[in-house]
Amino acid sequence: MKLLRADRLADLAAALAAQGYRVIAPIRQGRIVRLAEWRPGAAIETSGISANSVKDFLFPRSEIIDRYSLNGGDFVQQEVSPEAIKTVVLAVRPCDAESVSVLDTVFNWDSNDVFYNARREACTVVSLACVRADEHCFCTSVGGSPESAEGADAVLRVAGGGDKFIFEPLTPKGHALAEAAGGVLAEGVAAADPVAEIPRRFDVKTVTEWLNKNFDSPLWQEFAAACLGCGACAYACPSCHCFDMQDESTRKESVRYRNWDTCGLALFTLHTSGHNPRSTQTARWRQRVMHKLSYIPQRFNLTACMGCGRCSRLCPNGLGISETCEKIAQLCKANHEGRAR
Amino acid sequence: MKSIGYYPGCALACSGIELDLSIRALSRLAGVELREVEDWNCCGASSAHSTGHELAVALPYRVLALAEAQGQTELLAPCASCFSRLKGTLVRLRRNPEMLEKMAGLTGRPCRNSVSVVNVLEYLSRLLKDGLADKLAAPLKGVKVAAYYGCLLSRGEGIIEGDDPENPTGMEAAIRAAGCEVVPWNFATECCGGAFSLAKTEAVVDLSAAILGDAEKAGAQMIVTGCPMCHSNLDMRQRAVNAVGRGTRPMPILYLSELLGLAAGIDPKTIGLDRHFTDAMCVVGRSV
Amino acid sequence: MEKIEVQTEVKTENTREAFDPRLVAFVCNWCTYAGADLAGTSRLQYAPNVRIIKLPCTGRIDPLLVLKAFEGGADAVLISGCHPGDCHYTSGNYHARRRWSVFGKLLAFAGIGGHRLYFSWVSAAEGQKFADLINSITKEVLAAGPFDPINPARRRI
Amino acid sequence: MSIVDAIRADAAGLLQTGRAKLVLGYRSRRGQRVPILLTDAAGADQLVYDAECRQNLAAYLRKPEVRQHFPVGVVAAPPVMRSLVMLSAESQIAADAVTVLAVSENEYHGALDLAATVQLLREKYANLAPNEELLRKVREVAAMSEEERAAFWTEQFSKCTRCYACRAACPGCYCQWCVAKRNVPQWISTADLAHGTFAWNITRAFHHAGRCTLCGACEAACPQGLPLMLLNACVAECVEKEFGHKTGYDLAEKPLIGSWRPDDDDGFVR
Amino acid sequence: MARVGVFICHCGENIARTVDVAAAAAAAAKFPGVVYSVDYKYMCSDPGQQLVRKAIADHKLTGVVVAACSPRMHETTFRRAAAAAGLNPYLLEMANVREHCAWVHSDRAAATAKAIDLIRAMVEKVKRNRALHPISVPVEPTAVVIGGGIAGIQAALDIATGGKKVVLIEKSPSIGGHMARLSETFPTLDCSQCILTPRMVEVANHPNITLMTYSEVEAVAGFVGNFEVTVRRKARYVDLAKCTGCGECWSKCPNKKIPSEFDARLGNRTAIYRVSPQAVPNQPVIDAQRCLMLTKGRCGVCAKVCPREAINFKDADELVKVKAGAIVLATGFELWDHSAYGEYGAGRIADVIDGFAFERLASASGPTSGEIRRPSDGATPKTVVFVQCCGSRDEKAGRKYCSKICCMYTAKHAMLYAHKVHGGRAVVFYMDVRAAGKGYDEFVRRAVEKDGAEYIRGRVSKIYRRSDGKIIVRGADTLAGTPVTIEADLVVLADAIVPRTDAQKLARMLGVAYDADGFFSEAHPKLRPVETAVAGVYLAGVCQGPKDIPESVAQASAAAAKVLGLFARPKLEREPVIARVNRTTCAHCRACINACPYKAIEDFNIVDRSGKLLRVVANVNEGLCQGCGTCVSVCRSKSMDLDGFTDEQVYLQIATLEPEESPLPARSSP
Repeated sequence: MKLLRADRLADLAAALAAQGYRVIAPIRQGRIVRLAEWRPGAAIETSGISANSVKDFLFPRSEIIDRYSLNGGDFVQQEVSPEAIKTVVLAVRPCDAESVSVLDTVFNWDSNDVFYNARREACTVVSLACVRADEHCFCTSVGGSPESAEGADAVLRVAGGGDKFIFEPLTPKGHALAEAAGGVLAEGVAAADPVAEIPRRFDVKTVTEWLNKNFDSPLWQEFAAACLGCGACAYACPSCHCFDMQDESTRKESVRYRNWDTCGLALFTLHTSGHNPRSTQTARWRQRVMHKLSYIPQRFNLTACMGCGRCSRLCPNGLGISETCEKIAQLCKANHEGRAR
Repeated sequence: MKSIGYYPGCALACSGIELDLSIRALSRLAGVELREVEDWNCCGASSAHSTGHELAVALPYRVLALAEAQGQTELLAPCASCFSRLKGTLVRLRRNPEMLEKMAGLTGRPCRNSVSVVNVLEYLSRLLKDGLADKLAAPLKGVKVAAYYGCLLSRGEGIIEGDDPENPTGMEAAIRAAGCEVVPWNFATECCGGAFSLAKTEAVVDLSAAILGDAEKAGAQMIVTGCPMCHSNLDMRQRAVNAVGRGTRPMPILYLSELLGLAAGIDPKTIGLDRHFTDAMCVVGRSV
Repeated sequence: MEKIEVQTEVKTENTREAFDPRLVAFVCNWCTYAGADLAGTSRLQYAPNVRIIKLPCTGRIDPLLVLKAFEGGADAVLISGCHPGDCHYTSGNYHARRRWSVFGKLLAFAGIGGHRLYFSWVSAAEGQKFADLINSITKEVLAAGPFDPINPARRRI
Repeated sequence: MSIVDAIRADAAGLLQTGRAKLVLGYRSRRGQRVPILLTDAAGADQLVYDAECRQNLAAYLRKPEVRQHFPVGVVAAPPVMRSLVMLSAESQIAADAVTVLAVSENEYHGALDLAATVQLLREKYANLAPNEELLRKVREVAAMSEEERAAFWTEQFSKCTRCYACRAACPGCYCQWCVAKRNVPQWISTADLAHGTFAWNITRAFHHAGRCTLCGACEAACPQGLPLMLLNACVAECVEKEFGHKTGYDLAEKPLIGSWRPDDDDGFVR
Repeated sequence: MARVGVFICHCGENIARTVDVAAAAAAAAKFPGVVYSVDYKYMCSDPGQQLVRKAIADHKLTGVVVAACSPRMHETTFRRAAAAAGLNPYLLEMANVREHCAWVHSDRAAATAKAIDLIRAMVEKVKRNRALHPISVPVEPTAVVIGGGIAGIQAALDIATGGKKVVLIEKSPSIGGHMARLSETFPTLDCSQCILTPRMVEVANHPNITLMTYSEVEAVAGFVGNFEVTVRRKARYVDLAKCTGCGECWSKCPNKKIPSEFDARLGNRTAIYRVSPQAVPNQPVIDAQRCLMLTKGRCGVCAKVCPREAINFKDADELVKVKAGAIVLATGFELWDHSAYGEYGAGRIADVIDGFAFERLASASGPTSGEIRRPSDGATPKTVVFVQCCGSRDEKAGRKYCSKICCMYTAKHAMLYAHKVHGGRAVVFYMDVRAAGKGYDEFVRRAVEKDGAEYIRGRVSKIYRRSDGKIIVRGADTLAGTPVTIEADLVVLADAIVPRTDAQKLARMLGVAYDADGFFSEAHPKLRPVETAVAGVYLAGVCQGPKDIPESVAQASAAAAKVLGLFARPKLEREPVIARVNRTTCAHCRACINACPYKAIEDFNIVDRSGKLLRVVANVNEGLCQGCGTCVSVCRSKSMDLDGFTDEQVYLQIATLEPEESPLPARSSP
């Protein structure tokens, strides 16, 4: 089996960079850790979870999807080739790796999104199993686990009480990576350390059932009370994938961006008429929860929440998918007991 | 006001000693400690600025610096001339920081120019406000007084604050508080001849005569002033005025502090009322 | 026509060698625009780098206009109107002055100041002042060099 | 009685007497301090208060779901009190719409109406201690060369994802139609590329000139850790230095941008 | 899709010399949206305009850009041409390629490039221009004149004679103002009342003039053409309809020792009184502070003696609303109170008087029937000292300005004194003698040479009363360089002219600006000297700055002419460049309301059908808005926009100024 000394993670990055990979890894920037391009000398953070997710590199915040140039009076469409830079995303959390499968699905269910697929094709994901978790983690509640390998091309597992990693290639991409890593990875044997204990906060099935039945529940008012309507949770969410298109032009040319957008923002569903079908933050928060745990499950039979807990972690107002789900779960429990009696 | 810095200057040790005595007496009565600036020097008065500009600033500056260094925030300069030199310097330096630096170098004493300078009128009216007024039994009830300011206690932009230089009224409240009556007259701010007392006596005599004359015509029984120079000119020159035939009946010239002292029932001698050239004891019905 | 296009191509190439500053001027209709007219009628020569955008009053000049100009690659922006007290609308320029005092400091703090953002009062009588102003600004900007690529507001390529 | 007990008692009182139909306060969640919106006096014992309470609860007053519960009580530290006064001066809330549960780190001043709040601010909090650390950072940036500053901010803004958490967290950002939403014309590019993020962050800072109370909620809310307070502090400092303007001490306060004095700073004009 | 026409003018050689106009036209032809582009020798000539008109018709142009001289020169010309061709004039813009380009540059290539940029910017702008239509405001053809002095009287008479209605509002019980108090007037020495009284009577009798004396303006609302002035009619306690002015009442009034304001307190009046024998209206008024009946509730003699029962002690103030299209401010002046000068006796010396007091002494109808007697003892002064610039041109006293008329009336006083007191000595202290004006200097010379007034150039440093009653005046003769002391019997101070103390209150009501000294500010010091910056408000007389009678009268007539000009048309056409609010997006922060220099923005309540208040937003009053656009920039949500200079128009202008090859981002983030 392939081993990597814990203190040689950066060397792995260097080796891959040398092989022409753009290496993305969790790196501390000021008071937060972000997934960013690794540069020689930068330390890779293996504890905690990054503020942004793998999504940023498969489906960027702003992406140019069309381009026109002005020829005399009329516009001529230009060829826009998707940017497919050979990239490895190193030491991301299993929940992040899992999220990739959700993105794969939504960007390919009706038509195949060339931009997404090109980036995806060129991207290798190496996850790092969690030996520690914080109070916001809840992957186990949504069918994930701290050691899940889903969506990853290779997994790193902490071993030897944290002094080394086991490098486990899972896909051709993963193996290719191992090749590229070369000498940094040593052959050897080691037993993986126990992974983090993450309590189950709620049963996602129950929650989904409740959601399917309770679009009009008055409780949404209470669930969403503290929401001030920014896009922080959606933009940090590894699986949120809504976008909006905007054109920008100069004297000579014009481009069309695909920008992230979110149901959390009032403008999202605003009609030209001035009418807004989701006129309140309550309706918007409901949409967000419903989309993840009712609509997507119904359509694709998968849960669109990975339980990474980013929303809870960074929401200044204490909202989060888990908070809402826990409330719903308790509610169901109460009702159930009610009926039992 | 528990205590205040005190700068007597030269006059208060000699020609203007009554001012010193009466202020100390009143302060004692009012429970205010006068903390004399240690190692004070001459303010430069009328001679320094005719000698050299920087000297004229440096002398008062040193006094201010000392006061500041000795932890004083307010400095009482009873002598009108000292006051105008000190306050004048203070104001000038406030407007001209470079000068402040220069002075620090010149005297070797840095100074933030933080001390404020108080003149005798301001000081006395504060004493009155702070309770002295209640201690005044008015033995001088109804006495007609001409309030005489002269130049240094009425003029100087930024130096004299809160009073009309052309028509000052700063003294009147205090005089009334002493139970006296203020008579309207014309020469409250006329020049007494000031520092020419010895150099150009005839001028002083002429000017003083006019002041004394107008005061008498206005029906004043005494002239009250705050300035040692005015005092000495008006008090000392009455004989000379008589000599040139412009005499009036003897006109007692009192410091405002003396007047208040009397009103407060302090023994006339303690405040130096018996030290005047022109009999002043008469105002308390006695004579030297 | 060809000639011209060649000209513009060359002119707008912002390399230090052939640097031709682009100066956008937002001016009020009643004083500075008229001042610029006077410069014209007096045939005062000044650098051809300025492009004037006329607004009724400096009061109308929204900070967003300035950001937009920098976004589009202006090397410097000038805002000019009536002298205090002369505003055709009595106080538009006073409003502007306060606005710019704050916005100018903010922009400077964000990296746009010094030789990039200029404010002036030019009256309808000050044709000479206008000409001199444009010349001195152009000179300063020439010395400072192209704002690209450091211009933080610039649309990046 | 401890500060927290006092707040709980007053909150419950307000709700019971109907002086408030809703109380905005803070609760504790997984070690964090987060807002809580109480409509029932029974919940008052969840209320907490300490230095960790960073959200500016005045921001909630723009929410229709909250406005329908006017009058409301708001747990407010001095910066939040000032925001409330600012909102009233800008006619966003009626004088009788809020009762202020005025609190500071070490003192609770009771449930006050806005007028009393102004009184309190003027008497006790006229000069809030400046955040030395912040000012030091401002100096640092100001001391950089222009190129360094430009580079510094380009780097900082490059992290901005335009999620508008800063806007949502700020009580001053009550415009239903934020300039960032405007697209005819598109003043501020919606992409998260340099020009859009610069225009947005600078415009945000400028729009709070004379309105920002330096509560810090925007920076605390930013998921990308942008140093937004540097910009706010730069503006606030200029505003106070040049115009002696301090936000939120006067219910009849005139907007700083939108008023003028003939003797305003003229030094920067050629 | 826009169809823009571009017309580039050679202006003979003026533009063509430095700008390659053909190249510019060719370049413009390539701009998106441009369907027609041409250059021509003289675009402003008839054939040139014809070219524009024809192209508009032939090419169905939706917008026109004329690249020529400054719009200040020919915008109107070309907009008329466009209108003639059926195109809304506001769909035409001018690119200033002469003043801003051809005339200021020599490098032909650079100038041409710039010209093309300027044209491109205007093409982009004009594409977004909206058809605008002049705003017409109905005009109420009634003028309110505030102030019944000579200026107000003149303005009122001129407007009334022009056939329009006038409401003349006067604070005091009679019109006539200060001029009615003068004895004779310089430089002709004709009797003031003889020339003024007929005018006062004419005002009273004029069918077009409504006279409101003893009345004050309480509030002003509205805008040019449509003002609403609220006037407080103070209780007069005398029914003017019944009163015949017989005089029974005041001859019987027991309270006879009230110093008369009209006579500068040198004479007395009763509690029920007539301002002067020539008062208009010539009916009395009761001084409520002094009347025993009104203060103590007993007396009522006047009521008893009045044969017409005109006295009404129950009378009360009433508020009257007047609709007017224009307002003329003629509030006049006051004399500065010299008691602030301690060195001049602080106003305590009876025989130190001001100019008006002397006028009353010299006036045949005055308290001394024209004999010069000093107030203290009624003695005839043998020596009179006149002091000019008392409070004027004195920074310490807070007035740097020259009161302008003092030199002349002091000379007149000296002259009158010489005529009335033979062998008297008149001494005049002056800084400069400013006698510019027809016959003015001759007049002063006469005072000196014929009537022997002694002119001493210098300031007076002290004035006091010696115990023997002499007034001692101490000063300097700066020409001789010697101090002067004069033993006078009477001193006349030429006190500075200052605006009415309540003038600023009125100015604020109207939004009229006033200068540092409190005089009303004219719209332009040279070209609009009788207008204020507020449309429909005009100035007459000293309220705008010190003036003598003929100047006041001239300005009054000028103001009247302006008013008549405004009233000539039933409706008022205004440039449609005004601000508009987007009510959907307005957040009602009221920044614009506070910023608007014209108070043109107000709250607007949006209500539902049932009248329930939904939201409050800002609203622009089209009549008041002057189109500066300050509101647009203070609006954070961009809910305010300015027709003719909309955000979109300016935005596109700026966009066109980018370097041609300025690219858009090629790469996505990150």
